[in-house]
Amino acid sequence: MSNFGELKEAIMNGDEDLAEEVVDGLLKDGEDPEKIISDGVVPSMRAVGKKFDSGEYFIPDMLVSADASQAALEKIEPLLSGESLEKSKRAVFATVQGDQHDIGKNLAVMIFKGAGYRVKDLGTDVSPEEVVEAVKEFDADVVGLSALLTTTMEVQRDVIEALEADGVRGEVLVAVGGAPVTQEYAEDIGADVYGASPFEALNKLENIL
Amino acid sequence: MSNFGELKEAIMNGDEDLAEEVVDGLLKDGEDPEKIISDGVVPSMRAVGKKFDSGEYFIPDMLVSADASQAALEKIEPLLSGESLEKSKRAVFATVQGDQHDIGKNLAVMIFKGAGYRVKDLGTDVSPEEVVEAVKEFDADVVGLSALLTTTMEVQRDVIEALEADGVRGEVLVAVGGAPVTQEYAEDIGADVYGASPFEALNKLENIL
Amino acid sequence: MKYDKLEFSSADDLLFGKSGEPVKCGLDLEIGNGRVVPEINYMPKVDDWSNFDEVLESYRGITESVLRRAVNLGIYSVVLETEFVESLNMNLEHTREILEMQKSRMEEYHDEYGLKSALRSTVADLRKMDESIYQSERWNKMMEAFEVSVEGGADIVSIESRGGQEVFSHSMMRGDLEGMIFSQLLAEVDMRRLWEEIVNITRKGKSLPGGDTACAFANSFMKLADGLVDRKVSHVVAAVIRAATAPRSLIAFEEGATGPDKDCGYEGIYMKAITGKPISMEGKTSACAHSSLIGNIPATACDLWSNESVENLKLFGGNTPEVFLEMLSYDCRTMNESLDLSKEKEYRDILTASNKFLDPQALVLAPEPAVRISKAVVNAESFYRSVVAAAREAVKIIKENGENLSLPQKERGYLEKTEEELEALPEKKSKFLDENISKYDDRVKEFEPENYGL
Amino acid sequence: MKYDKLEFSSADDLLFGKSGEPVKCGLDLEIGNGRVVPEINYMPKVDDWSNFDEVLESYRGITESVLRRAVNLGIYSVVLETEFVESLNMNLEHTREILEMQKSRMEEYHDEYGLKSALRSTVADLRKMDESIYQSERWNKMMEAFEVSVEGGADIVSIESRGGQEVFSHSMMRGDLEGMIFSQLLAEVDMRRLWEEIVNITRKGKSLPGGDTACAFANSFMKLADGLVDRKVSHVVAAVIRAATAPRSLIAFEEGATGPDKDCGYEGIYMKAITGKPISMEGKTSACAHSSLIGNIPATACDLWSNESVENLKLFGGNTPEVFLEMLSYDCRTMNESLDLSKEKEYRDILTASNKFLDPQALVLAPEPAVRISKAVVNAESFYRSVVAAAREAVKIIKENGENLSLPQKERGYLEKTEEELEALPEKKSKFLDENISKYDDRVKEFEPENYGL
Ligand SMILES: [Zn+2]
Ligand SMILES: [Zn+2]
Ligand SMILES: [Zn+2]
Repeated sequence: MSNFGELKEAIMNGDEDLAEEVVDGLLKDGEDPEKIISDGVVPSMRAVGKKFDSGEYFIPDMLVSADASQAALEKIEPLLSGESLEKSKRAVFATVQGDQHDIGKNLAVMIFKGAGYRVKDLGTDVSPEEVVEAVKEFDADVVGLSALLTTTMEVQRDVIEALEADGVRGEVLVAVGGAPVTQEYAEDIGADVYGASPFEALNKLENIL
Repeated sequence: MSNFGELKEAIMNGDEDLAEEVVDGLLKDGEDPEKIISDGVVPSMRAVGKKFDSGEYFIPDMLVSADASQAALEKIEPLLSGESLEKSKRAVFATVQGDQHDIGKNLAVMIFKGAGYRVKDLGTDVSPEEVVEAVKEFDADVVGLSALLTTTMEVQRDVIEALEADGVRGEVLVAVGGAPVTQEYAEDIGADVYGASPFEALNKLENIL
Repeated sequence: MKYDKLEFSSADDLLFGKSGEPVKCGLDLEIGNGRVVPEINYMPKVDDWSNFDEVLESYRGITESVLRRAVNLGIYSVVLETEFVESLNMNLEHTREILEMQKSRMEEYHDEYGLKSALRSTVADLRKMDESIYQSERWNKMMEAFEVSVEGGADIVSIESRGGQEVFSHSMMRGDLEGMIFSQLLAEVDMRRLWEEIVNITRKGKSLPGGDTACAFANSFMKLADGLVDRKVSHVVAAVIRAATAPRSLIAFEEGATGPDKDCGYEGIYMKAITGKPISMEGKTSACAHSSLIGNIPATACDLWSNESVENLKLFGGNTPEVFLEMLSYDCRTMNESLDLSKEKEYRDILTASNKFLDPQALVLAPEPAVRISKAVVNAESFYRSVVAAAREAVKIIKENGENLSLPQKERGYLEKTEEELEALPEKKSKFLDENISKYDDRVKEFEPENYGL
Repeated sequence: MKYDKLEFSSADDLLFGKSGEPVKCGLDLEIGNGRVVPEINYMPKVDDWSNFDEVLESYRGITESVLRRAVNLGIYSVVLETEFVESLNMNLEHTREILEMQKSRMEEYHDEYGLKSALRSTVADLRKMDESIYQSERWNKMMEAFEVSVEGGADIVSIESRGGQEVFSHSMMRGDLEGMIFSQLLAEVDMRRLWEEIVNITRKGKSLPGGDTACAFANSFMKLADGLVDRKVSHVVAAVIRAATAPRSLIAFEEGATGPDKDCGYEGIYMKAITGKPISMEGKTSACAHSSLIGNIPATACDLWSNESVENLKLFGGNTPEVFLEMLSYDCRTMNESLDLSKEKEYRDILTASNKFLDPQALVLAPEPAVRISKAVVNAESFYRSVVAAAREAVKIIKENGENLSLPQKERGYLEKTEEELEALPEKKSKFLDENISKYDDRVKEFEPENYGL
């Protein structure tokens, strides 16, 4: 019989196939889809995050776990009620215009997906207008902006200004990150959250949302 | 018979005694005191400045010249008319509060004195209030502020604000300098002139005054 | 040309300052002929990058301060590297104006103080990998940026090209060795095309085609790998990947690059062992750009000694570019003095020993391992096999030195796993490709097989 | 105690990492016992220095990033130097809070990672020389700052004291050698008084009395001297003055200082030759604080290797203090490896040869000249004579090496002039004082003879 312990093991080992199998079993046993997420997937990924923070997990370990968690979620999502779908938080991620660096942004995408967020990944070199468009279309709760260059970090400010100009700034939390970005800079441009790592951003956001 | 060539030689060699002697001779010959300054002392010090800029003179060469020039000026000043005394420019110098570094400030004092300025040296660790007081008492045209520490450079801004608060900002040009100070910073705090060296400050001020 | 043997087949001959094929360039500068020269790389710090006057002014200030510092320190040879950000290459007039301004200042210092110098222009890889990478506005602009560099007075042109990076990044993040190897086959295709063009463009003028480093690959991995405590990915795998990128970077030389190779590619040491061309290396003094466990090893064979890149900030001692030039220059003095005293091997050996067991990433770049890995590259019959052979040799070297490296348990696991995965790779490239093209086409959104003729 | 012979009378024994009297301090750290340790010195960057929370936060960030970088690089020994600005010593609670915060983080890293470390507190010389320098609020505060440092967990206390600086600055600017010599006699009086007190204060706790450097004298001169092209004062005189400050700095040790001597005093090498105590030296990696023509020489005998001071700015590779620690640490690795391989003399000789003929300021700090100058100091019968003897020996050394130094004409003139002026000095201190007290009392506004009992 499938159980939550097995699901946790599958996710923590990054075993995508097993994760899907366990979820199938749980659903067949009549387990509540919402409960599989809240008591199965989310705590598993939290445990992964802890192991990563303690140095026991490397990034690849965490990412294959996120992939497994993601596979499990994709099995469950079609079965969720419209209401509970509404409840899940929605995030848009982008590396800002002029910047081709995708590592930090990709990491954030995976981690937020694994934590149960519905995520839209806009890729790299994304203009402020494209971000605003996506935030509105996707009805995002969070927008995450990455910039690896001092030459492009100022575009994070442009995005915030574009959100303001469009009147949607109040509806979305802005998280910023990237090597040259600091807490001070984040405050200066009016971002809500600065994350030295995607996990840090996630934790800070959980405290706000 | 004394002549301007001799005076120039005395100043450029930093020969204080000879400079005084030549001035005595010139005055005895009935030379106009103002002309001794404008055609004798000032061009001599300008020539010293050029030799310094070209690397031919070291700082000590320049300073002994400034000392000689100063000695000559002290001979002449009592003979100047009230009107021409009024005409000479007046400068106040200080190293700002919290800062004990005196080298840059001393250099500026010497150079401005040598260039014919009447100079008041407030020393080091000088509060904004003391600067404002001195500017008013001395009726200064220029105030020069030195700061060698990033911890004290902000006091330059405080001085400018104190001058404004006191209503005398418009009557005086503010020149700032010191290792951590930049052109950009000078503009930011609203100084009139930034000098990478005292000579640079002097040249810029001559263009304004 | 295909390299089938080593220029330096003994580690004893692989030494700083001495290349097999010195080059002359710029203002009376010779590189790789018995002397190590500092290469200073800088990035303006401006409030508004769209204000070109401000950008140019920042470059002017950097150039002046660096040249001034050089003559003040009695440094009579220096290389300046201008690594362009995308926006400055997208506007070719900007590219040109910056280079011309720099070159004219360099000429003044050459005339007035006898300062020998060369200017390196590193063009940004402007392409988007999910578009057509050769039939596009951005490709054309990039080629024009090389032309403008040649015309504008660059003495050396370089690039850190990104073909294959899209698959590499995805795989690196997942510890997927197969994907990382596959990405090298994509890089191969792109490097051949790109460097044929670059070398052709340099033939129209007096610039040297310098080289192209695996910055987007092994350096990204190294940065992610972080330090001994904060390790975020396996340092063993990072070391193996460094070796595996050697064949890719070698293609620039096969297509006609002359060196000095670009800094930022620690694999330069393999380039030097194989081709004998002079290389630029960075180590401890690139801490301004990133921390690394490879601070001393890269100096052992460098011809140019670089800081990777530093943003132009004001320190008490001056602007960061001049400050970093000063630090580089004293290390060059030490290396050059050891050459003068014929003590270069002794000094080189101290540098090597001081660093090689700190981390596997350092070990695989030490002179003897470097020669072994380079040998594996040239002895392989094809590009694919050379990538695998380099990786396998790196594993072997790390295993042999396991005790001295004092690897943590988790890293020892990665070492075993990597060895097994490398063993399991098919011998034939065609089989390997068959297995992987559609796999990564599915998994990596930005990957377009047709860009690589697949 | 008065030193009347050298601890290291042969330059062969005057070597980095090896002191005659190693010290233990802080968290299991040993200094001068066969290993060179990096010493990192930093300055917060804050918008508002009157906001102590912000200042403390900046110190916290620096401390954390430096300790973290150390363990990430496998550096297992480090010294942190907190050099206080005046305002932080004027408020003793601030002094205490910063040191306690730092020490507690250092203890955490010691417990968790075995990181050995020591904390140096360098108190600001708070005095105004034109007031009473011992009967004043500021003197009392300064002594209390030492007490608070001892209580707050500083493992080493130091100062760069300024007695005599008022006369020195005036004289330096005018190239007045007599005045510069005279200023050393003022410094003598102040150093004795000051260091007797400091040593007494450290006896109440576990801090080591480190040392006191002639920063306000010879370093000011060096900064003014600038580079080879922009020379603003004579480099020959700068070199002579460096030697002439040795007797002054030695007084700290005569009064009981144990080392490690403070960085920023290049005359530390004389201290080591004479006393055998461990010293902290700075060279190329203090380019963040000032340019110098003495980048490699100071490493030849260092026990701690320092960056002088760097303001906490953000670079791509991290905050400047951690970045500079990284660079220092790789140089320490090289020195330590040469010790392990018993190649330290070879390496030391390369460092020396690479730098000593660049400038007279470097030459007088090279090992053999350093031993000669140190000998001149200890052989002289009185403080005054030792100052003059050190200066004369420096002149002699520069003259002997005139050809290799390729001095410009103007400097050769200064060399002759300096030699003559030194010759002309009276043999008797009393005569010298008589000639100079009222002269400088007249000329130097801030100089108050009664402060020095004159
Ligand atoms: Zn790079
Ligand atoms: Zn100092
Ligand atoms: Zn210093």
